[in-house]
Amino acid sequence: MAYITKSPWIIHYDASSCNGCDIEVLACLTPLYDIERFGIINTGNPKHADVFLVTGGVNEQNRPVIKNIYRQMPKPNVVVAIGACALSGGVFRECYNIAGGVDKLIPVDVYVPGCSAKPEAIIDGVVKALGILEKKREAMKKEAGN
Amino acid sequence: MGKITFTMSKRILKSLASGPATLRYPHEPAKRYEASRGHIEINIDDCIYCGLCSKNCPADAIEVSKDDRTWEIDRFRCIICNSCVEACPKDCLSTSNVYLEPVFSGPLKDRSVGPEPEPEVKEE
Amino acid sequence: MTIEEQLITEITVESLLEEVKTKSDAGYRLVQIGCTRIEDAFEINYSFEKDYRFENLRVTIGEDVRMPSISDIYWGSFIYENEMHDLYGIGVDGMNIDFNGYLFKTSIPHPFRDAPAVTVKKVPKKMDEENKTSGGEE
Amino acid sequence: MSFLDVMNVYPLIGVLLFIVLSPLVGGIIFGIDRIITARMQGRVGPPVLQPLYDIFKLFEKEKMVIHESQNFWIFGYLIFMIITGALFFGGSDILLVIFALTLAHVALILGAFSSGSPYAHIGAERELIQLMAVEPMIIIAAVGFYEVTGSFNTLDIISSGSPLILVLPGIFIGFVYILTVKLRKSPFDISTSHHAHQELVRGLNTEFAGSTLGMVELAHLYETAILLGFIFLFFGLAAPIIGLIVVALIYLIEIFVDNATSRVKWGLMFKSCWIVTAVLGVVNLMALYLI
Amino acid sequence: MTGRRTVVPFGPQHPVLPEPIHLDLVIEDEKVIEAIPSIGYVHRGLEKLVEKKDYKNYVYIAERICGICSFIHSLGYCQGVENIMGVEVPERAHYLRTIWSEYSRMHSHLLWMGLFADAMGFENLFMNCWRIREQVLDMMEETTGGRVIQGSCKVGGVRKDISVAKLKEMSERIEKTKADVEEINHVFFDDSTVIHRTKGIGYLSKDDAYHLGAVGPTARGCGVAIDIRKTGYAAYPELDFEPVVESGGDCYSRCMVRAKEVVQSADLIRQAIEKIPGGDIDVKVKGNPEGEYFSRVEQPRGECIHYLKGNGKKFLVRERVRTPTLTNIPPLVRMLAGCEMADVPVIVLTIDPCIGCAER
Amino acid sequence: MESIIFLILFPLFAGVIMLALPNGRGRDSFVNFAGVVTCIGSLYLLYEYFGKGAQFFFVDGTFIDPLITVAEIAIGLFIIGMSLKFRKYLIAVLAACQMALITYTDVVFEPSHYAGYDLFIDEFSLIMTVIIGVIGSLICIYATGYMKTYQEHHKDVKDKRPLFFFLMFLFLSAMFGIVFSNNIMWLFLFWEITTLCSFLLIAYAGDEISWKNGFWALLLNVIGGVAFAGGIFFINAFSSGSDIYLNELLTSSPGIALVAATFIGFAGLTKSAQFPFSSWLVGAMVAPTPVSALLHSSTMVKAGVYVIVRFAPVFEANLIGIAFAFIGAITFLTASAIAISQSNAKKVLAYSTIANLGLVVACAGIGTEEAVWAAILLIIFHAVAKSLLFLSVGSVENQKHSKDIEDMGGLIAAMPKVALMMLIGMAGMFLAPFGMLISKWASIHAFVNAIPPFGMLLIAIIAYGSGITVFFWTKWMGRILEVRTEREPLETEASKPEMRAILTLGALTVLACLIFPLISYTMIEPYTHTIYNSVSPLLSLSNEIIMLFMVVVVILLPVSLFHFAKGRTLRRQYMGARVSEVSGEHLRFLGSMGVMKEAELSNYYFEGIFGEEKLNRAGVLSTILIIVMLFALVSWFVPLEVIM
Ligand code: NFV
Ligand code: SF4
Ligand code: SF4
Ligand code: SF4
Repeated sequence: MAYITKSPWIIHYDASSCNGCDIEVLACLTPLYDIERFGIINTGNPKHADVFLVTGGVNEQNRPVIKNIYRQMPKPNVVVAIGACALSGGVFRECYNIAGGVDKLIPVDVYVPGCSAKPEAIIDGVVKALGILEKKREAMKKEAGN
Repeated sequence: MGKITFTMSKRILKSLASGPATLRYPHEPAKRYEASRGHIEINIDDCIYCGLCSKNCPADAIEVSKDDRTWEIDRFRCIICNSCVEACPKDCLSTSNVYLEPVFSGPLKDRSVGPEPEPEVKEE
Repeated sequence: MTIEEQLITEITVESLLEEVKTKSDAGYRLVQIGCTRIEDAFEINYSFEKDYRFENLRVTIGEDVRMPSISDIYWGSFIYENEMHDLYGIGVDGMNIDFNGYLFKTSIPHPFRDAPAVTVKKVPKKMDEENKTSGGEE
Repeated sequence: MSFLDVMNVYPLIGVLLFIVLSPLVGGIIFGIDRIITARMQGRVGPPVLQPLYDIFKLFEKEKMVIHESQNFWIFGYLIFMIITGALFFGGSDILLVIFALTLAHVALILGAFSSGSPYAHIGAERELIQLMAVEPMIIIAAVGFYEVTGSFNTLDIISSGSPLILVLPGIFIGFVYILTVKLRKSPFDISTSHHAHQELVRGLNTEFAGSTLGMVELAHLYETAILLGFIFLFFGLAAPIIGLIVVALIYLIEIFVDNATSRVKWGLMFKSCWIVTAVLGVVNLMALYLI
Repeated sequence: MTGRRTVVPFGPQHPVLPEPIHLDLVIEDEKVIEAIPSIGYVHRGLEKLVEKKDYKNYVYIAERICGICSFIHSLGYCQGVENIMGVEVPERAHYLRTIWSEYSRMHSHLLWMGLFADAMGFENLFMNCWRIREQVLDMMEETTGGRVIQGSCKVGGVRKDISVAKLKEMSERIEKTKADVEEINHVFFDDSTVIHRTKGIGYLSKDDAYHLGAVGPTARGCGVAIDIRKTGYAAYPELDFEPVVESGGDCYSRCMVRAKEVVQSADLIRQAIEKIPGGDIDVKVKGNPEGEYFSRVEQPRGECIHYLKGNGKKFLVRERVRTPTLTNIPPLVRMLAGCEMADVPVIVLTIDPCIGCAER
Repeated sequence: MESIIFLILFPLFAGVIMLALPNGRGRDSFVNFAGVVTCIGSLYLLYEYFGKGAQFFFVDGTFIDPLITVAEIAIGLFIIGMSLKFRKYLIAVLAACQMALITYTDVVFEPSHYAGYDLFIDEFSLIMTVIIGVIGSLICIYATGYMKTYQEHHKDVKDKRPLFFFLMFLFLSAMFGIVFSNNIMWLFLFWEITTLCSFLLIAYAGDEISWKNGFWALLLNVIGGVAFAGGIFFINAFSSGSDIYLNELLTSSPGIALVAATFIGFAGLTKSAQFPFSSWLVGAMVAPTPVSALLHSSTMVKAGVYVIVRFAPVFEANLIGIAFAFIGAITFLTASAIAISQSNAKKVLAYSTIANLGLVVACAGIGTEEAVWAAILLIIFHAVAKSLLFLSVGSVENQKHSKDIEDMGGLIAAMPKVALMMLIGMAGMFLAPFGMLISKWASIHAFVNAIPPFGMLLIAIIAYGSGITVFFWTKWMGRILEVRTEREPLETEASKPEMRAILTLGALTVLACLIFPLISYTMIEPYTHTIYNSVSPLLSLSNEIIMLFMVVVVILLPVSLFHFAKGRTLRRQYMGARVSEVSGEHLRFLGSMGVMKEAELSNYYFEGIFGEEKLNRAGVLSTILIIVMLFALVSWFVPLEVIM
């Protein structure tokens, strides 16, 4: 098994969420949910991160930011979109400044529905993402082999 | 300044003594209350396709088609606000306290198709 | 039910600075500046408070009138004035900190400038399929 | 001393053990550290081997850099950290150990500088402040050892007849004080920290990704082994069991302090380290003449 | 001599900022010479949605202005509509709103205390604050069904009632929470390293605070006693409390205000539970709003204004939310001048910025 | 002996010829020629006297001694004349005092009466010779290129290059004279020549500030000169005249030697810019860079420490020595600390020079065998590394028109060769396993055995100082390495002569690190063994092997670059995830209010803590206090012995 699934470090970006999902992501780090059990650390730095948690939808200003973070994450990496806003724009879908869900901009690997997404659901989402990480790592290895 | 106080020590010792407060999810079941809003369910049998739920949905997540007898919800849009449940005249919608599983691809739409209308209704 | 009296005084653009100065001298704090689009004009409310007395100065201006900044009197007013500029496209002269339209950078400029649409158009459903691309643009 | 001394078997075993074991031991120490920290915070915490998983993972990742030269410096950091440890556990001159340690750190700092990133830059500057803050104490500790044992060689120091701590209590405490800086523990984790949240993102380490960061972490494991070994010198073979216990205890105290304090600002860190060095270290040195 | 300046792009993505804002920090050594904040990364433009959602359903949007102060936003909005339409809300609903408001305040303040501790690099304290916060969230979820987005307020009253037994249980549990909070507060007040990071940092004078428009704990920490709860909405007129005011004007004082307010909130909840009358929890609201009103409520971060204007149609003409964070930004700009690099996160957090609110 | 005299006289004559040559290729070639000859001469000397121990030569003084007196008076008159012209009356008075003392001594005691060995050579002189000969002439060669660009850039400076080169070579000649003189009267003449030359060279640019700093240097050096003359007077007045010879003096009665050493050592303090006299060296930075390099790495200041180290055995284990050691240590600490707050590269070099000389003085003050050994090593490493640094900074200055460290950001990309040489120089200054650090290590070893508890205090000072050293050097190195965008290197980084000198010095720095054990065995240890009558080797083999091993690792490490260049993804710096762009050498990001901002980076300077003025004051006051105590000690204890 690739070690990457044992030590997925996350970076979290609040695109234009209402903070609801945002603080639930943070809550996952805290004693009640403690995702460090899975070796997860919130790095806050794209260059160290393996899992990109995005909450909130894409808007005019954060478009380059999201892309930038994604680009600066070394492979293999996965993107987890959290909450209705990040999935589709949610309740703000019709706002003039919201362009929609995160998958409009970067490929999303796991979608966590909810408004706000429950911490348990976020944990599920990250755990699911690990499987994808492993696959991506294998693919990378193969590519390097060729 | 000057003196160094370790005011946190008592709390730390307590934490050590009382053990972690962690809910060991997923080994333990998730925390759920009766009132928790997890996702919207429909008892399609009772639905009359009046569309009130759709009209009252702030996220435009519901699509009702009287002709096809379908009731469709876009799970990616739904904000689980309960508005549709309150609006439904037939009380056929309900909010379950089980949250939805994450998925690998979107959009996630649940379509319910109602039963063939009963003949007597047709007659009217 | 009414929680509190809310006084609204209509004034003109010309007397704005003077009136604001009076408020400031009387020890009021600036609570907010907010605009509303009404048919063919903008209504700008300057709200003040002192000892829980909530008072408003209201200026109604035409579409292309520029407003004077009150940031000389209330230093913190720049935040509202920039907002007014960015969202309503109302020019404000003499702001102490001018964000040049970058306080709220919106996808459409001055989104609140136009009067509200009379009919409410429902966004067509099934739109997400066609808009969805997977993969970054870079 | 002759050429043969260098080739002596005991030091060689020490060196080999150090190179092979310290990542493992260091990893487990860090793992336990993380678990205890988590428990102190009311959490469960990661598996014991987590720090090692982290390092393995880092080597699995894409090699992303700003300039290649970055890796060169970091590789140098790792190599010199290993050399430092080899010198230390090989029983050679402790001043050389200290200077090699400084060299290793300078390589790390230059690696951060060479990335040209604002955060790494500030992290590097802060790391330099830390280096400047702790250097005097370490040198004074070495001189303290010399004053008591008459030798600068770690081999002689460790085999001194009585535990050095009996005559060097001030230096011991002073050294433990700066150990917090060296271990990157709160309240002195100003240049980079194990925790994510930092005004400097990851400070010094901001621009190191993948295996580069892996090397940094690995070197840190080695460094921890060296530092704990340094503490052990205060007891030496005269009181090995007590020494080990105290080393463990000191580490526990560091964890506790890490958990019980907020990060302080550079000024306080710097000044307090120097003052502690002066008050405990220098005074202890002078006191050696009185007894 | 050429410049010795270092320019640091601080944010929008930055680990100490849970939300995106950015600052261009110009520093010399570790001293901040210039700090220009900029926002706009979370701007959604939801105020415009009043033109699309009818006034009753808009409350779902209003409560999603922010997931931290969600409940009070819905309260502020509903109160505004009720005022325009002259709806009398039942007493019990007032009390329930008050209870949830105070829970919301507790959860927001505890969240802030955690983040604040984290900004100082005090991880353990962060964890402990959030651990206590979970108790509050539990009570929220049990009574409303949502942890952070409660969705229990509506025009004309509230959606959910709380049973008598439950209320009793809550008043017991709140005592426990209060005790935990008091224990943690001790750390914030007395720990030497915390004091090192907060005392004298980010000073704002009383006059400045008042004239720059500071509100909430930011103002109260400078000795300006503004607390909109004193204007007497919901059930506050019947409850006994005095605004918490500290006169230090620095981060320490602001922290103190919030820490004390958590305890105060617990107290208010207890009082409200004691006094809560029986009866209906909502009234039927008919017709459409016509008129305007500035609905003022005290959010955790201070005075929040929902300005509503209707013209007799189903859709309001204008809703404008002036949130406390927005008005606290000018004071923040003042406080940042001349601080140290390490103080930046502490000072930024000390106004408890909620960008979701500020930008809508 | 002929080669010695040749070395003293050849640069002198070469200089005189240069005075007559016009600018242009011819003069440049002649400078090169003279430089090469001097260099070869010094190497030949090394070859000739290598392993021979101390050799003394008798010179017939009947003809030379009057000449020396005349020359001394001439220098004195010149100084007095200059200072009267510029209304520096204090200097004039002091110079007059000094002249009076010397003339009085000459006339009344007739020291030349005692025939002794006027010239000599031993391992220490030999080391100094090689330093002066090789580095000095490299600097002169470098100067041909540098001065051309300098004059082009500084149109307002009058072109006095013939004079310039004359003075440079005169300087070398005087330096040779200093290290070969056994007769202290001779030594004094050469000493005065360096004072004069440095004064003229510092004032080269001819503007107000140059004159001011030149006179300041002159003043402080004249103070030293007076002390020197006082020392000579004392020797003549209180002891048998034979003590005027260095070798006799060192072995004469401790009282005499100590007093003489104090006076002459004091002069050494002024010349080697120790606190409280350090300010002249900093001021001297107004001079063209080759001058700084010459004055501060291989000559002038080295003359100061040379005499102190010569007297080191006298200082062993007594309070006067300790006082000197403290002056050195305080200088080391204070000057290093001040260097932190400086961003002018030359000033950093200046302060670091002062600091390193402080370390040498401290070692000399301790005066044990080990200490002297460390001091000599320090002198060697400092000379190569520091001259390398000065010359590189000079070349960067010519390219970038700035001496500011902040303008050297990313230099490694723009001027890779020069930058690399600078890095080597800096590594040589403070990093294990390079030069200076070995010496620092040695000095700590030496101090632990000094008179308690002073040794411990000295160590504490060194410990703090070494932390500080790491700080200011590393941040500078970091600045050079800080490449933010890809950049094409400059086509020509420096003129050919400049490059030649820099590369040679770079190679020498590395070489010195590699062969220092050899130097130690064959030259330094024989010297200390003769002086201290001991035999034990000072450097243990195992440590040497370790150091060599480390040097080899450092040299081999860059090979790893090839590995690291493979399979990399290049990404821009983390900018808070903001929009950023690269254009040329600028890295910009989207700032507030929509403007693109440059991501500037600068080092830390901590003016508040390490401010120049504040620390200077502290350093000056404390060392003045020590000097006062020093003379109190001398007048308290010593006369008793002397009279007996
Ligand atoms: N408290 C609060 Fe809000 C509101 N209104 C505000 O700034 O948090 Ni999200
Ligand atoms: S999904 Fe809901 S809770 Fe999450 S960010 Fe969007 S509005 Fe907020
Ligand atoms: S719960 Fe709310 S968002 Fe979801 S379908 Fe019902 S009304 Fe729409
Ligand atoms: S409101 Fe109820 S009955 Fe009407 S369409 Fe919706 S689910 Fe069916």
